[in-house]
Amino acid sequence: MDLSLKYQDVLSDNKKIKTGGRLNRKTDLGNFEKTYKSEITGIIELTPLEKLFQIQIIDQDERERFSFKPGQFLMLEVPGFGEIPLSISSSPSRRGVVELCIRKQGRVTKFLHKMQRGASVGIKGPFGTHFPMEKFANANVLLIAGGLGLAALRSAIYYVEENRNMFKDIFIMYGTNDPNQMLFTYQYETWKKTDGIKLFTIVQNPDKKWSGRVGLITDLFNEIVIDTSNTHAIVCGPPVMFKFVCNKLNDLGIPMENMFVSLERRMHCGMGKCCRCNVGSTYTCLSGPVFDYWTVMNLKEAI
Amino acid sequence: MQYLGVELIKPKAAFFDFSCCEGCQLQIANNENKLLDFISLVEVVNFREILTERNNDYDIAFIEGSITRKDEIDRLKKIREKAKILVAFGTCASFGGINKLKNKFKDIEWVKKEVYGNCPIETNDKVMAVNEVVKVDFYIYGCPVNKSEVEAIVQSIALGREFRYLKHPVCFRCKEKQNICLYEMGKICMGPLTRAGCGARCPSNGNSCIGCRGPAEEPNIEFMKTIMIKNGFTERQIRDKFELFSAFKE
Amino acid sequence: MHNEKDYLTRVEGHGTIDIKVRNGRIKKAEWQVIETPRFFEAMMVDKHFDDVSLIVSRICGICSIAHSTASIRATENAFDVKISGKTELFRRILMNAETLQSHILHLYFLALPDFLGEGSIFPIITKNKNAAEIALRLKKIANDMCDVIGGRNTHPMTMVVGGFTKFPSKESLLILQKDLLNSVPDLIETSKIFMSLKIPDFERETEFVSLKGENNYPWIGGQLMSSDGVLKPESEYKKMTNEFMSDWSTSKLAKLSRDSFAVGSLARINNNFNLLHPKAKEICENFKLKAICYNPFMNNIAQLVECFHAVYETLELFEKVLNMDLSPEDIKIKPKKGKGVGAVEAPRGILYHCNEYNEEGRIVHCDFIIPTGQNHANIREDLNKLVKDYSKKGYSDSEIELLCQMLVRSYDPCISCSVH
Amino acid sequence: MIFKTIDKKDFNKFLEILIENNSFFAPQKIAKDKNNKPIYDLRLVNDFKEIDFNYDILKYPPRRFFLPYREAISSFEIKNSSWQQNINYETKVPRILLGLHPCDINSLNKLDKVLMLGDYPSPYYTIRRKNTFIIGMDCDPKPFCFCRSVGTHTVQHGCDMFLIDIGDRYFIEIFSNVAFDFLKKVTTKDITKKDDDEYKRIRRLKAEKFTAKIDVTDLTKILDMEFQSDVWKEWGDKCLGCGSCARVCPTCYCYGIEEKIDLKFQQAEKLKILHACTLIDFAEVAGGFNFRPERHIRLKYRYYHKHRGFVEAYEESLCVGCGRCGEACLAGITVPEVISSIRE
Ligand SMILES: Cc1cc2nc3c(=O)[nH]c(=O)nc-3n(C[C@H](O)[C@H](O)[C@H](O)COP(=O)(O)OP(=O)(O)OC[C@H]3O[C@@H](n4cnc5c(N)ncnc54)[C@H](O)[C@@H]3O)c2cc1C
Ligand code: SF4
Ligand code: SF4
Ligand code: SF4
Repeated sequence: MDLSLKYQDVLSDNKKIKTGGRLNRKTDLGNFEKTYKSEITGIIELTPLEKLFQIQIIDQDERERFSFKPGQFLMLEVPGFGEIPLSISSSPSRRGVVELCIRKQGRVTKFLHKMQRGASVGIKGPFGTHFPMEKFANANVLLIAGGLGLAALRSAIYYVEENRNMFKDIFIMYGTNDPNQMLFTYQYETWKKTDGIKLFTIVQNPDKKWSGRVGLITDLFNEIVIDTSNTHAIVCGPPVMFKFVCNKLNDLGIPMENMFVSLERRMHCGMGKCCRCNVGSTYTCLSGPVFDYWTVMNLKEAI
Repeated sequence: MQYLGVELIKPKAAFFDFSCCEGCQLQIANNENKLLDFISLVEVVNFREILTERNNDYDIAFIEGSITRKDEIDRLKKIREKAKILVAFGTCASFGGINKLKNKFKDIEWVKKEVYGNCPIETNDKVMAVNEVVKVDFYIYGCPVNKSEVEAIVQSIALGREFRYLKHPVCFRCKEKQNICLYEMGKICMGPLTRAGCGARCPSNGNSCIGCRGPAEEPNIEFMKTIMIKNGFTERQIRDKFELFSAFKE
Repeated sequence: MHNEKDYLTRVEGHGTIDIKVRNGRIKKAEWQVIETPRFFEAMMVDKHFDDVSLIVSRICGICSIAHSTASIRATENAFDVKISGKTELFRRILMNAETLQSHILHLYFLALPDFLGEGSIFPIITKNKNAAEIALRLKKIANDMCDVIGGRNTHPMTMVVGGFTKFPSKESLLILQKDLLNSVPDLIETSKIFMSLKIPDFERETEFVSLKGENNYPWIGGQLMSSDGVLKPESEYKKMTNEFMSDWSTSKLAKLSRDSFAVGSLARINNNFNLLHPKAKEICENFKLKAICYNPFMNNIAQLVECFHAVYETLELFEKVLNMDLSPEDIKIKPKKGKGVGAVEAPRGILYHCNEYNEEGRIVHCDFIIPTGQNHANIREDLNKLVKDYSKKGYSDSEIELLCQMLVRSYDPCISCSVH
Repeated sequence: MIFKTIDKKDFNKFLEILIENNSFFAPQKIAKDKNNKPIYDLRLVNDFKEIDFNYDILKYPPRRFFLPYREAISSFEIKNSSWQQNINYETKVPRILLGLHPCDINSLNKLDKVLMLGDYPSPYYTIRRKNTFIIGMDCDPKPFCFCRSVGTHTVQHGCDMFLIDIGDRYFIEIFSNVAFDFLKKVTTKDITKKDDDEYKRIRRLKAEKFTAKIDVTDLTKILDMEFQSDVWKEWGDKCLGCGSCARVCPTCYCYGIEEKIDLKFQQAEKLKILHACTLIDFAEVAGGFNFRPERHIRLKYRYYHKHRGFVEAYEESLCVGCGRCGEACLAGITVPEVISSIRE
């Protein structure tokens, strides 16, 4: 008598169920671990600690299918070193190329800073929630960043630039500790030129060359006049910063539901499997990284 | 050599032995499968146990053994001056190791007499770990060191990346191997306090972890002692385990 | 004064050959042992018997299994513990494995470079990759055996007083058995390599001390014998060693019927020639090695012979253990006041551990006598004669210096061990 | 559901055939503890005689058959500044597991929700899960079992067949078509009124035997209220940060990734290693910042994930009440005690 189990080919069954060609990691088993092989096409040194990497997916088909929304992140793989979450810094409308602003910190990032143009890395994604730009239509928008937070905010800036007519007044506020930590300084002029975008920068510890504002980012609120009844805000930066900024905004009359922040936690997968990114017990990678501030207030451990 | 287009470093390495059993050096010769690859990672310029030529130009000095005599102190200081990176290689170098058991005796004259009778012999009163004499840049724990860990560490140097130790205790790995906990078998074990990275070798072979790799990050020593006592072990037995490699501060 | 550059290389531990030159000619070469003492005998006082073998194994990284085995045997003798046949077989396998690993290390890494005029194994790796690979393969199988049975190739932890904490699985033993069988051609190749080398011509009559085998080649326990006809029980080891100190050595020295004696592979073979495995005897014939051989350089060949013996004996032992139930045994030890001696044949010669315990099973006093310690005096005498003989033959100073080094190395001294 | 009964003699024969034709794991005696009490776990069976039906609890959870402690999830071949990724999702399958208790089967159902049924299903898990045939067995509650409190003491789905010992026969609950087809090859009987009564009697008996329990009423809210409670600090002082609890837990699935390069710099391997939230580096990020720097905070998080976060997401807790973590914890930290200390 033969009672042997038959092997069930789960992978091809899964493929058969799919209709149409569009592959998706969210439902397609076979794509789970696949990382899109990409080439570093350009490297721009922003500060001694941060570099901007331009990265292009090599396979044309994969490249065309790749699209993202502002605030989303991807997982960047450097074989042998690790896979790390990074916010996408470039414009969502620019197809095929992503820009990542990367700070030299640990294993993967230090090696990345040594890598040259032409080398290959892998990307998975995009993952996570995004800044709900559509919701901001016909409203004032505050884009507030501290330090490296500008990396995540930059794609939202591109979005408002490119869809200027969708929004009312737009304010960009950016603060760092030192003037030499300022990122993307070469773009400030272009931003300012876009009709009605107001840019404010501020530093805590000015050097001799600095002629701009000095102080904390919250000081900037003394300078702006907005109709808080119709304003949305995005706040990116270290937790201490967005805690202060959001409370200030709330005092000014903006509901917490209209403020959006991006949280950072340790991550190993981006797909809600490794559990390392839990805030309290909510996945940052699935329910975040973009949360409205009301949700954050209700999360234990978030700030 | 290159990795993903990034040029790698090939450091010159020198091995020096002080008072010890030289078992750690032996581990390097012991990883037969990978030995040839390993020695292509570094240029070995000084390795007394298997090499005659000596070259005093080196980047990394691996110091094996603990320091017990005046001339050893001088020799170590000279090495420190030359080396860019000084590595304490093994438990003896990192903590003093087994050799430090000698320090528990207050009367050094009695010690000499116990071993050498009335013959004169030169020794320092105290056995020291390497960092009690010179600055140490990196530690490789283990009695003996774990070969694959040594390889990973040297490879990290070549890649120019920092090596990170596991921070958790041995138990975590022991459970992964699905061992039956030694406490359940009525034996004492240092696993809950000792730094993992050895693959839980001793408990997996049915013998207690003796803590040769020193403490894990933030070990809960205080409560572990309470647990040991609750499991029926005496203060004396507990001290035996804690002092074996002089790696745990009590 | 102890200078770095003085140390003899490619030996385990620190020793120097002090060369006395008069009128531009080598007059005398003196063996000196300058290793720093670690005082193990003192450290052991008050230690519980559970920890004793783990501590003494740290006397030496190369022969840690021999130290553990001797120590455990001493403790078992002190407590009157009987061990099972299975334990006995596995301990023998481990001793064979350690002998193989240590001898291969010595033959290829430490001795061979001398014969080929190289400074280390590294140039041999590039010039004669085949030899290097053979060496690594043979070492690997020996280390694998120690790993699987002892739990680790250095400082084993499965061996405890009364038996083993864990026996290896049948699957892992079968893999080892297969690897071991496959290593025979490598051994034969090794013997060809050594056949092609010129062993220096030198003899000095001396006394050889070892264990006396009864039915098997001796590894663990039994009577103590010398080639001058002394025979003593294990417990009277002190009468075999008569330890003394001298100003040229931090290690203790030994003597018996003469001023010095030799232990090690050559001593074992000289004293137990008939107990060698037939395959090992064949190798003796090839190299014209007959008992009693007085050429210390032939110790290298004696080691090679023992490698053959180790492999063939282990294969036979594997047949036996594979037919046994390998589940762990219950080990219950009752300590008692008393003293016990354990003598084993470490790769470098006979090793004694003597442990004296109190009622709680803690050490009151102990004593370890290391093979190299017993050899030091003999090495010194040999060097003396070697310089005289070869000066007479008209050899140059540098040639004599190299021969002196080779002579010391052929004893495969384990100096840190001798100055424990 | 389809029920049958089978004579033990026939069932044993059935097993013999299964063992012969498949890779088959069943409870075996693996060691004895200091009181000479045997310890059991699943091991590969080559011969029917090796199975020990007297087992009480499986020492380690069957999770490892689906979610191994460590596995290589992909590898890279490095060529100059480029590389090629190789992924192999297939693993040693199919296989049969015998003797899983309800808690263990329910633990797999919970894992299914995260790893197979939600977004981004894991192929590694799914393939193993779909290719493992599970024969569950009823159990006798031990003093540390509190599965009844979390509703995992019975099986609704998640295995192929489930056995209840009713004297000289087994009462079989058949869950899968494969099991149904297999059983066609041996003699089984339809259930009778008598079997029915016996089944109910045994259920009742079992329900009375539970001694350990936790009260889950409004637990999510109570946990939120007690977030800053000093009770956590007290438990944290005891916790050794060893992660043994997560190692023996049938539902823990957190992991870390470690990448390795071979000594020739030609191959890189990506290893997935199950982690534990009580370990010091669980939430540590680049630069050394640690989101959960203290032991009590990490231990607290373990309870928040299991008894609050998971409940919020799936309306059930991530604990099946098997009590293994409490048994494995040298510090004696058990779920019932922690939960009741929070409720007080
Ligand atoms: C949603 C999100 C967006 C991010 N965007 C950016 C960005 O645009 N630019 C930028 O420079 N950095 C960003 N970070 C932080 C970045 O991920 C870490 O700096 C990076 O993981 C450090 O990796 P490492 O290997 O160099 O450091 P190591 O300290 O060596 O880290 C080892 C591993 O730990 C994990 N890890 C360590 N730190 C973090 C961290 N802060 N966040 C998540 N995982 C971590 C990773 O898996 C990493 O591989 C972002 C993090 C998150 C969660
Ligand atoms: S045996 Fe030791 S290392 Fe293993 S779990 Fe128990 S205490 Fe921890
Ligand atoms: S709760 Fe217990 S088992 Fe878990 S980490 Fe703490 S001490 Fe270890
Ligand atoms: S938390 Fe503890 S009791 Fe709950 S499922 Fe995990 S191990 Fe079992």
